[in-house]
Amino acid sequence: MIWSNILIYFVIIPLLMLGGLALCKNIKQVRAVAVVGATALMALAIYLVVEFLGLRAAGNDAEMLFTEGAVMWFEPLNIHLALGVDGISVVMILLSAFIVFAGVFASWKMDPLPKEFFMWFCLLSTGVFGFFISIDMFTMFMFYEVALIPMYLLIGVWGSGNKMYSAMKLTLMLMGGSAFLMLGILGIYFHSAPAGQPLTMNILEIASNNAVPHSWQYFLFPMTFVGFGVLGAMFPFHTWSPDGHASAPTAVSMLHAGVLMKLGGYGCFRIAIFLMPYAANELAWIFLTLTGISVVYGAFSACVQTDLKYINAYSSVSHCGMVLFAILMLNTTAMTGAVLQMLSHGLMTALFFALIGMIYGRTHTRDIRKMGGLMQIMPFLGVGYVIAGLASLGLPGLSGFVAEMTIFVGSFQHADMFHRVFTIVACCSIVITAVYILRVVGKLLFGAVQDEHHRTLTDAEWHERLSTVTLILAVAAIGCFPNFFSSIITEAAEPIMKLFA
Amino acid sequence: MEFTILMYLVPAMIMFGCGIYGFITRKNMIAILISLELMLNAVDINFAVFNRFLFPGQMEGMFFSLFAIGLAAAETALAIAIVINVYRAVRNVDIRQLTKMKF
Amino acid sequence: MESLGSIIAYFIIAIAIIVFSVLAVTSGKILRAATYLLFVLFATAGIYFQIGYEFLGAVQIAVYAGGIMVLFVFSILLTHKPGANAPRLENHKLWLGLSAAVLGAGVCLYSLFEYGSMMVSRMPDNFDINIHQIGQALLSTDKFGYLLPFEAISVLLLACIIGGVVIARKR
Amino acid sequence: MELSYTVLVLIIPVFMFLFLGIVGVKLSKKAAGLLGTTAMGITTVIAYAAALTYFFGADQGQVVDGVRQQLTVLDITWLEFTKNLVIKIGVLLDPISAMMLIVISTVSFMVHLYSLGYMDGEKGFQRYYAFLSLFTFSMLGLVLATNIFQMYIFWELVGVSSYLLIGFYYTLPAAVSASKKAFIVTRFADLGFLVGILILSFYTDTFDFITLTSNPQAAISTAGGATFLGCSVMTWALTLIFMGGAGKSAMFPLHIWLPDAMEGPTPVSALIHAATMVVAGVYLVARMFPVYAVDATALDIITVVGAFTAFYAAAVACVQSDIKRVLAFSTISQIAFMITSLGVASPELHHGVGYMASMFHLFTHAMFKALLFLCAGAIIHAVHSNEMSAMGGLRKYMPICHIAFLIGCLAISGIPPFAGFFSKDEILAAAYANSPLWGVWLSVVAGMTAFYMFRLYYKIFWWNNPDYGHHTPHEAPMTMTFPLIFLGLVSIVAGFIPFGEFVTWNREEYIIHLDWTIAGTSIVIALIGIGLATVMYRKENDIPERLANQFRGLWTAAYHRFYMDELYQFITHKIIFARISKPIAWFDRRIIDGTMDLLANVTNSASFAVRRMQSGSVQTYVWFYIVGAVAVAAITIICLI
Repeated sequence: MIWSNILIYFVIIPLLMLGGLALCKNIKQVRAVAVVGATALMALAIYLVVEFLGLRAAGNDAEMLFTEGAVMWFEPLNIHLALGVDGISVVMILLSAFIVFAGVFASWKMDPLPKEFFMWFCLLSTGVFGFFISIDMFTMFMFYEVALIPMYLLIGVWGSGNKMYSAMKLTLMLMGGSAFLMLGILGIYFHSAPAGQPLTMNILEIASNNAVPHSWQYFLFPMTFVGFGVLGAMFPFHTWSPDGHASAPTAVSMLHAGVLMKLGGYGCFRIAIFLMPYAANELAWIFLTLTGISVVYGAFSACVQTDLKYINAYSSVSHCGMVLFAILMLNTTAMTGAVLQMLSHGLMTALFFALIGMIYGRTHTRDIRKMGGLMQIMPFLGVGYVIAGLASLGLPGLSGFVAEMTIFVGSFQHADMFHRVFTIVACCSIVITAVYILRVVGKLLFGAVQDEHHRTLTDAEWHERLSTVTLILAVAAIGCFPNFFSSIITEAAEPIMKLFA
Repeated sequence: MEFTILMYLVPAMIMFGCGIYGFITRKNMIAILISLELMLNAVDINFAVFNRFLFPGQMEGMFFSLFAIGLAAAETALAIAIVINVYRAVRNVDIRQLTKMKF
Repeated sequence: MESLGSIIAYFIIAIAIIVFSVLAVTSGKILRAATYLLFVLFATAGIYFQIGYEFLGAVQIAVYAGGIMVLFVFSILLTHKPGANAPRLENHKLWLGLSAAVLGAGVCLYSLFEYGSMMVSRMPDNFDINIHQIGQALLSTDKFGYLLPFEAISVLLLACIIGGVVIARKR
Repeated sequence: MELSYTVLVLIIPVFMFLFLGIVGVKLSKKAAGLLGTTAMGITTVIAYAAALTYFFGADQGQVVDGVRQQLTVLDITWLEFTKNLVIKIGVLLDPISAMMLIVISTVSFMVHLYSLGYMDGEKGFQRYYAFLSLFTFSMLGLVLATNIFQMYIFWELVGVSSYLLIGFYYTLPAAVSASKKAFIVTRFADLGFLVGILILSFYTDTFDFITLTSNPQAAISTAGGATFLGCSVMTWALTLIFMGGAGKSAMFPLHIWLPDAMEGPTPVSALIHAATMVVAGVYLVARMFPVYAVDATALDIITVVGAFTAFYAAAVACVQSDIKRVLAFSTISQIAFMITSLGVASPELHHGVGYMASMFHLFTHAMFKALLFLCAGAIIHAVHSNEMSAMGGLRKYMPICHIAFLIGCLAISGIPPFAGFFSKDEILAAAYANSPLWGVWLSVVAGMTAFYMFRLYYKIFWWNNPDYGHHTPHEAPMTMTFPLIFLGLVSIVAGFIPFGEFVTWNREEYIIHLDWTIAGTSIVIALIGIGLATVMYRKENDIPERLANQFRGLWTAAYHRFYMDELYQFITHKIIFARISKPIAWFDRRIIDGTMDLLANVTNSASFAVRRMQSGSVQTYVWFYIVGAVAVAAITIICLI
């Protein structure tokens, strides 16, 4: 019975929240429902981690755990609601829960239409969690779409600036990616089993059958990789990201950069690479080149931007490029690094966007040329911003360092010279990152106060502090105790990367 | 001279052609309705004529015409109600003016 | 060989149909167009009488010429100033209409004459259909009975009446 | 192991950092300062205990067969990359780390104490102490590192502490840009360090110092003579790692951040930018020395870079007018001495004495340079300016400071019996042993050192008596003078430590013999330098002015530090920003994004084009319908024919 599976509740809770919100009468009830739901999700995620580690410690070394209770959805195409998690999904779920929690507090004073905002927000969360818990390709794809669509309204209605354009652009580009993805998934499905056996959508079964013909893999691998790569902001399909993030409201930026972009990396790995190892090995160099460009290119672009959100969006391009880059290295350490980078980037970008949202909410500008000396006026936000910046440029003790170093060391272990040279190219980004981060920090927080009107502004309120502190603690936790996370991930990545050994 | 089926079909055909022409060219809603009636009528004739000439022992064609006449009455009544209503709203029955619900 | 009277009647009917159809769709004055339509309807009824469907012809006159035309005339009078001329046709509209009508008619006529070997068959004589049979058929539930469509039509008419009232009612 | 309490020197400062950082603002300034200083005092005691136990304590396996052992006191797995590549956080005690423990804790404690007076009344006093604790933690972690990656971690952390402390006066644009510059330049160098680590670990499959250094030949043979662009990969790896060290230690051409870093509070300059952090590069090379020793090319590169920097920095120091800048360039020059000394210290020559000399100089330099900086701080505190033109004749107003400064100057110039003499003499001996060229070169630089230091001394304490008005300079408070006195005493006696008994490249004992020909020459050269300075600067006169006019071009170039900053400015702004970043941003907006927008626009105009078909006019639809039906009919007919 599926109800006995703890994973299903990651989808049920957001849906219940959705229902609860629909009944709400005023902002107080809306907040109460959102906080209760987000807290429940976080508690459930932590419980899941504990349970997962317990099972692993007890010697359960199946590739996926919590797989009981698959429900048939659509017989002709053999689509199931099949659940299951491995170490990688578990940490991604934990990440999502954290960001949803922080996101709720970051959008505490959402205006207008708070109820509707939170409803879409819940739907988005449903999609995100559903994606991570599914092991059925089609169900994954469905949840993927569920997560994408609310974005259009969230940006289009609650955004700022050129929001209609951005919302449209974001949705259309991601939908374009989905089209590739759909083709890829169907292609895989129709080659999912050796001749004569029933076809399947279940990822584990497809992987163990390993029946996709090599000639087809050459075609389907780019399809799926690009399809997910669009969401992972792979060069040259990244341009939705700067515009989209710049226009999105705070919590949406957080969730989008923090979790949604991770769906791209996760999908690339879970579907493209896991199911088509042959083509992954053969074609990796093309995408390595593209992602390597992403890494450096995004960082250079960020150097000359003047809008805070644009800077972060380009830095996301760079950091997410690093994720895909590491995935394509096809070894355990780099893969672990990629997942750590997803975690780290998710948390610190969410932190960044939260802080930018709070600053923007006060100064009503995001142009760094018009701000300065904010550290004197809002020390809490300033310190938070500096910490986020330091995490982003890879300060040891915060998450960015751990992730980047794992990626670099892992990538450099590759036997091929080409890969190692590209690793060095990617390493260069740490310097450029320092340049743009310090440039912003210097202009925005330090120096003299640019605009005398800013002197009257106030520092963070309690809900903003809570949101910020939650994320900072998470960032520091990964940074200080990386081996806890790294071992969970490594243990999940190892069996998959055996395909390439 | 004998009456052949063709002799009835050709006028019906012309009536139908006129209906098409009228429907496409007229701008007055009532005129369009009139064109519509012409087309309906042409079809009715065809039903009756085919029945009479090819299956004289049966009555399906005739009944079809019969019901079609009934339907035409209903349709016209409703259409005219709409026309009058539209006229009340915009003081006009010219279809070029009725673009409120376009796009 | 038909009687001369019926031949003359046929030609009058055929010519009336053709001429008044054309006039009904080309006339600039809407009231005249309605009148031409009335003539076409009468002519149609004539065809029904000629081929022996007296009941159908009667219905045609009663419903169409009697009922529908009255509606037309009333609505025209309600919505038009007397004597108003329809605006001149734009050229492209004219060509649009003509092309569709001529093309349609052309294809139909071509196929009528090309495959019309059975089309030239005579009117069968063995024909006796009376009002009694029609009445039986209309209200029977047998194989060739029409009770269901009959009732359906009556419900439809009722719905139409209600609908008409609702739509046209003053708010 | 008994020495495991050493780990406390890491835990106390990091706890202090978190405590002061989080709840510091709630504390009063005095409480925060005293708390920080007390904690630092305890740390110092523990550090001394650990170091002294290591050197002199009862046998705990420190010395086996006359060789001091490297003791891994603690090693916790922090992050596991692969089975062998593991980052551990641990504590490694060996002669150099024990020596560094003493240096860092001493200077740091002095600076903590000194800052109580110097930073009194500053805004953000608590923050200052939090950052100092962070720095102390990072620096101690760096020297105690058991593996190269741990070193890299703390390497980054000291970089950040340095960034935060340089930018302490964050409202001043100069401080902000200086801190930014410091971070980015060292970050760039760290890139080299990181890549070097990657290459090294790829071929040796370990990060661990002991494994690396105990059998460096094995590493070289694993690399199997692999080459890249004509050099062996080991040379690449070692040179890149040295690049990291060169960045932190401000070697030419990565030195440009250090003079600007003087925008930070003066005690910070004394702690970070004179005594401890900037010698991290020297320490790194020393730590890896057995590996460097088998790669002659890498050592040659180190020697050349060090020797050139020593001369360059000394030349620039001769004409600067900001006293902290003079000290900064002097620091660069002195660190370059240490680097050169390591470079010329091949084990075959003279028992690898260069290594010992380098460490010795590191030790003495830390003491007297900290002393000089703290004096400079006291002077700046008194006259509220960094410029020499605002000073003069201060010996009457600040006697303690005067004496302390003089001791520092004598020490750095290499006059016996002050500390600098002994260590510098060993460096010169090592250089002469390697090649007379380096020996003569360094001797000349030593002379220049004596000259510019005494120029500084005379300009501050003699020269003329400007009118200080009612704002008469006065001696600093006790918290500030005590460190001066203490460090002055250390600077006098430190030279007599038999350093060779403690620190040598192979950790065996080595008895220092003074080579009096070299020592004598260097004393003479130093005296010439001092004499020249005395002639030119003791009394106010126009000799310097005339000389400057005589060599106007040279003087201007040196004053502008040979335009290195302008060069960097040009490269970063005109080339990287204007020629790379801007075009990339443009390319992104116009070409990449333009392509996406173009796609959208094409779709849009296409739909506008077909929109006319969906006119909403039923009559047009009917026409299409009829024509379509006719077409179908026509096709059917044609097919039937």
